[in-house]
Amino acid sequence: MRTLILSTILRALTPLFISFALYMFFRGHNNPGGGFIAGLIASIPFMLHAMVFGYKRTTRVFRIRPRLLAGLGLLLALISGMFSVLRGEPYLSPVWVDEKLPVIGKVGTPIFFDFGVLLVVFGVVLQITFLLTEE
Amino acid sequence: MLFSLLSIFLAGLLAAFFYRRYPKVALPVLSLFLLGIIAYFARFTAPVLQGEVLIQEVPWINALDIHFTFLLDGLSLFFALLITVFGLLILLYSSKYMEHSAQRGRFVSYLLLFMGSMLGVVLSANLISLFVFWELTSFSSFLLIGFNHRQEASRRAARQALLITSGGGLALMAGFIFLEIATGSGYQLTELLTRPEAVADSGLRTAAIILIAIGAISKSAQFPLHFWLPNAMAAPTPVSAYLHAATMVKAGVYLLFRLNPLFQEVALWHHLLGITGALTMTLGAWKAFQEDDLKRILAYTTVSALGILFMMVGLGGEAAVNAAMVYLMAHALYKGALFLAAGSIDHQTGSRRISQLSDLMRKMPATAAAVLLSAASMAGVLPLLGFVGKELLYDALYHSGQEWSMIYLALLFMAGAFFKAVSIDIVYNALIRKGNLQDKTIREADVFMAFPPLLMAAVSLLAGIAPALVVEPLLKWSAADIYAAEPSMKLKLWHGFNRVFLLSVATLLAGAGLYVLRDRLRQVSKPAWLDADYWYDAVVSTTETLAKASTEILQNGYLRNYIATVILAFSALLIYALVDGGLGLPRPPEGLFNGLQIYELVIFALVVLAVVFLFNIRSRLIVTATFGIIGYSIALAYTLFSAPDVAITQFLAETLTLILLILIIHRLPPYTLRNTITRIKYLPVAILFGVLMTITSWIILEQDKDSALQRYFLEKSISEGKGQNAVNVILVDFRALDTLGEITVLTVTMIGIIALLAFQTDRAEL
Amino acid sequence: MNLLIALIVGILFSASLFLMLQKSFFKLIIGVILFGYATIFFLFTVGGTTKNAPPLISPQEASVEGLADPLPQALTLTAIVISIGVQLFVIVLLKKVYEEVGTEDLDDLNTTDRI
Amino acid sequence: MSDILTPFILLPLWVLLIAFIFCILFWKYAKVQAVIALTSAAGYLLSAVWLFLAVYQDGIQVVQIGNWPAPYGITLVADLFASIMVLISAVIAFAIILYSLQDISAERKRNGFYPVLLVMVFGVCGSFLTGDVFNLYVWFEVMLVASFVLIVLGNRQGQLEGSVKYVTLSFISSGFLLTGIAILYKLTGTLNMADLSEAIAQHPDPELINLATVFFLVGFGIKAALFPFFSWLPASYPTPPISVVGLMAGLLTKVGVYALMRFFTLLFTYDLPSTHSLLLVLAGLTMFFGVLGALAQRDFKKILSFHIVSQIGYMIMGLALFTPLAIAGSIFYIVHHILVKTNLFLISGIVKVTQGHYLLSKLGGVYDRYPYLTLLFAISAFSLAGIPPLSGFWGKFILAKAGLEANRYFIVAVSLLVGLLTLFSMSKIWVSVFWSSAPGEAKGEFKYDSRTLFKSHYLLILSSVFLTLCTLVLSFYPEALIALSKRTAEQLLDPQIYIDAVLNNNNN
Repeated sequence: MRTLILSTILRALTPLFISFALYMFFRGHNNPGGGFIAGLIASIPFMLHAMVFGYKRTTRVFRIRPRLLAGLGLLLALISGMFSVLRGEPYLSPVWVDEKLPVIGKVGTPIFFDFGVLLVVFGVVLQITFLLTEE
Repeated sequence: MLFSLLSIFLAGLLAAFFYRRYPKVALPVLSLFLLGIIAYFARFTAPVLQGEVLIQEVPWINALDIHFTFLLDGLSLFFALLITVFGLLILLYSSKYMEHSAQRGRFVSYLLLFMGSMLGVVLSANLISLFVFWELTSFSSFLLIGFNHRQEASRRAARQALLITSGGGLALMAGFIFLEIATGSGYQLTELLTRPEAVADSGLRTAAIILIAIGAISKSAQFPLHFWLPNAMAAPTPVSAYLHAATMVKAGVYLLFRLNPLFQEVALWHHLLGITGALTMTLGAWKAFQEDDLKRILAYTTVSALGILFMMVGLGGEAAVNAAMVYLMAHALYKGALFLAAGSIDHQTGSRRISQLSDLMRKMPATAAAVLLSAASMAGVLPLLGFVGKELLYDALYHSGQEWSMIYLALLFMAGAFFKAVSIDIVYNALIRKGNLQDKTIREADVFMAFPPLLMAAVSLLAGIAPALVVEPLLKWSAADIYAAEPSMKLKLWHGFNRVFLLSVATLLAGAGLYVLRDRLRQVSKPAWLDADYWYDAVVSTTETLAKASTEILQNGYLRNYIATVILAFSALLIYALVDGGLGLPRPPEGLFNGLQIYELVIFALVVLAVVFLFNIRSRLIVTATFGIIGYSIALAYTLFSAPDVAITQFLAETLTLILLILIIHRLPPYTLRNTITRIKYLPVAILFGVLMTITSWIILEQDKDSALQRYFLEKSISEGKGQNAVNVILVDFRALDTLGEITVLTVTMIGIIALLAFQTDRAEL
Repeated sequence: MNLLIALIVGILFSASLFLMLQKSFFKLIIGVILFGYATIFFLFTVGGTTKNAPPLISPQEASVEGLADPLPQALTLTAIVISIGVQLFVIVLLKKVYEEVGTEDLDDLNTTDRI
Repeated sequence: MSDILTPFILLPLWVLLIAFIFCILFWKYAKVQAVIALTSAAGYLLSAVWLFLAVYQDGIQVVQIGNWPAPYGITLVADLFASIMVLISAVIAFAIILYSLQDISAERKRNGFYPVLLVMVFGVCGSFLTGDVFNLYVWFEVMLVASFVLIVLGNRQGQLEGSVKYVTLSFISSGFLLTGIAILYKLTGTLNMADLSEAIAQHPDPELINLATVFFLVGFGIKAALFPFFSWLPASYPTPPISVVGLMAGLLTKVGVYALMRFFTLLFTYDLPSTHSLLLVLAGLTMFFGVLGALAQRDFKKILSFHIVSQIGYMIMGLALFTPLAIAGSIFYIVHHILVKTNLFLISGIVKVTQGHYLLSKLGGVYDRYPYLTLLFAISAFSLAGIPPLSGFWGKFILAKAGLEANRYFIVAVSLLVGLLTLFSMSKIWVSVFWSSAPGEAKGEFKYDSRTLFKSHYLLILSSVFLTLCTLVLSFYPEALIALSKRTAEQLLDPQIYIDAVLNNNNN
């Protein structure tokens, strides 16, 4: 009974947290926020899930291995800096797309870089939580 | 010359692989090879006897002015021939002596390594290349002394010899460097020797002399570092004959000879070497007299003989050097022969204690003949080379007129008497006496073993009878190189009935007397502390005790002591920096509360309260909660000081840490009551550290900051970084590399935690 | 003002060190984390303690005078994240040590230093 | 110009980071990870050689990360010293990865051994190349966290206990560094090392800079294992498997030494008499107490660990003497030490394979049974002890010469004495492990003879042979490295070259 309520709440909360995390992420370049903060916020519902229901149930819901997310995030951050090298500028030089997109704002490699940060934080925190709740 | 050295080293390397497998081929090939080397050096005799000096330069390390410079004059040629000829004889001898050793390949290899190194020492004219070879002789000697490495005594002796000679070597190196600094000669001997005045002017001469003397003393087994040599008798006998009688131990003497022109005007040089030599000579002779083991007797007489050579260098002057040179030759011959003969005796009879030997004249006639002649030469009996040498020694001392010469003479007389007593002992008891070996079947040694000592003894005799023909030509030039003047040596067997001859006769009589009194004199009790080995052991064990004690203090296993050490050392440095820099506290705190708002005080109060709470609680949960309060207060402070990003991050990070702490906290055991004293023992350290950090941060915070970077970031944030949040722009753009490192750290942490939690603990024995 | 901050820094350092010098591994960890806080807080304050002027630039205003120094804030952020990593690691280490060795008393954790 | 130069400096870093990421992506496949690790180690070695050649021929290479001009952005700088260090770290990393293929258990390989090893080298390499003090801190942390993981990987009791000490003291050291960086930033308003060098030289109050100096000295001192900050090293190094210890012994403390040398040649040279005299005292104490620690031990790995401490003293001695020859000596010594010390650890691991122990009292008989192993050990051990003409001798010789030229007789005497004690300690290992008979020999406790040992553990031996060959080249042909070290020392002692390279690189 208790778990049912909790799982319903969590199911409702999850998209909320993720949208909030994305909001924090995209506003990060202009206002307080950014990859690290967003990554932590996004991981909260899953952390709660794992702590309440345990490792097995969470991993059934959450299919992808968190450590893969972390690896991919790192890869994304690494690669986002290489565009400039192709253009003959030093590593990690920002490359921006001229047009502005709605909602997101300007798009450029620093945004990808920050998204890499988000993925790493998200993956790392989840991986640790999952491991700790495994027993 | 470099080529000859390299070929010897190469031969050594090959011998390690092939000698054991193909002894039938390897021995003749090696012998021929060494004959070739001897011939190569012999070829230079003609020009050197004309007074020519040959020099070969091969560049090595330009950056340090270290090169292979080889010099062939009378002195080096003499030694080179000595080394190579003896080397060949020893090789032949040991081919039989070591016949059954499983590691004879290694043995030959080490022997050749030594031979090459020793040749390098005597040929080098660059101090550092000389030093390199010098240390290599020590090292190969280490390998050879420890050849019977399954015996504790061998291992100990080898290590002792290595430590003593290498320790002396380090002093020698320092001395060489001083010489270079003094003269700027780039370590070149040829240049160095021409500039004694530069050495004198530099003020480094005393240090250089002492350091070089320490090197020579350790290598040539002089008192008080002489004890390694008798112990080195643990080596196989051919090694003792070659390294520890004929060649390596003479390296120290060679060095003194070589550098003599540089220092021959200096009183310290004379006194230091003279007194050391005289002491060693007397001590060695006395110790030799005490021994029963043939090899140890020979070892101590070697120590004593080396002392004589040191003493003569110390005496100085052409006559002394001439005498030393002849004596050196005589000693090499008789001592090499005696050692080899001792080895043969040991090999054939199974003993080398004189008290257990007898009848060898009949059982092993060839070896016995070698012993007889060599012992006679050692005793200085007419007409052997030993006699010529001894006469010259007496003569030089008698006529020198130096202040110490009469004392030296008296001591030499004593030492000579002991030598004679020892010789009588060996000849009578081992060769002539009818004793317990009488009825045993003992065979003469193999021809390979009998021939080399006999040859050496024969040369002793030949050279004694006609010294002017056999040895004078080369020795004359060798000696001349030592005193850097025209050769003045004139050798004769017979100088007529003069006082010196009377002295010789008196020595012989005294020796006979000593022999008669032998048993009584040997009973004189010897306290342990008179034994140099005792001191060696004491030094070693003291070092080890000291090491243990200091390590137990420094590395005591208590983490808090380590932390306290680090913090205290840090505090000391910081206090020094504060006091030395005259950094008092900043201006009196009148403006202290300017702009202070209530929030700040609240935060401050929160932190202080939390800290106070931390100090005296027993429950982990409360500690955790208190810790949380501190973390959140700090987050609050960040908010207050215009850092929303930092504040959010701190807040989230703190929360994450707390969750994790709580997740694992319930698994830990309850706190046990702790002793209050251990709890507060370190409180002063903590307070000191806190006070210092307060002062430091206050001083620093009062400083003005250059705000060029601040302005740059704020101004370029929008235009170049396309973002309004300057902090975020710095993180993902201006200093993105930091952030890349940061997320790498996070990823590694993740792997670490996986490793900690998922790993099935490895319980195998580490 | 600066004195107050300096005092906070000093007190934090003191407290962290005191905790580190106890026998309990748990307290050691709290001490280590506090040590990090103290350092990072000091790093932050060298940027100055500007109030109500976060380094958020509005595109309309050209002037950036008076805004807080963003660089120490960025450095602080990086440092916080890095020390979070280390903190997580040591906390799990504590758990593992207790599981494996059965104690969290640091005095029982010194076999590796025995001669 | 910078667009062409970019890959030179970043290539080694990229290679390692990409390899790290791919190891995570192929987490379940230890074999794939091994291939990635070996390939990337080779790639790292090649790129390090390339970087070194570029620096050697064209002078200091600089890249302004993100195209932000110095001192605003982060600058990566490869001068001679940095590129030598990168090169030697690549040599070691390659040898270690080769060794680890046969040394490390499958369970460890499945739990992230390779990625962590690679990322540690990544951190080391970054620390060498960075030209920014805060960035240096970040690299240090990358390296340290990776080394924490490597130390505990395996979860043995000793590993856990050792890691507690290691982690705590490392954390304190990082705290000091961060505080020092904060102070420097407050006093000078910059983080770029070249810019800092100028700012410090012009700073009106050197007394204030002194405060920062203390923080850096202690911070780096802990990392470099100087006296009295070294206790963490002997407590933790002997605990993990040989591949890990070998790498740490070779590289980690040397990063601390590198940082000390960088800071005390580029930044803190405003008050040489006091700072460098202090360093000299610390150097002497470090070498002396380190070697005493080694003498007290009875375990192969512990003896070697204490020798690391002792040898650090020599490197700092060169820095403290602060003459061109002395600094050159330090650089030579670092390179020699990294090769030799790593190799000694590798050999101790091979000895352990034969008899299953590290305790001297339980070992023996290697001399008779494994002549080639004996030869490998002899070369490295007696090189460490300074027997000429092996490489250690040249290092000690140069330092002694420099010390005597500078009239610092006492430190030279200490260094020579410590050399003798090192020989004492090495000969102890030699005598008990190699010469004396093994206690279990009669019972046939040797698992292998020389031939089967090679057959079953050829990678261990090959990597040791590789390092031994490097040592031999250094020994018999030291000319190249000594000349290079001298050039490097001149570069280090003239900070203006570095400053110009970094700050005037903005426009082109």
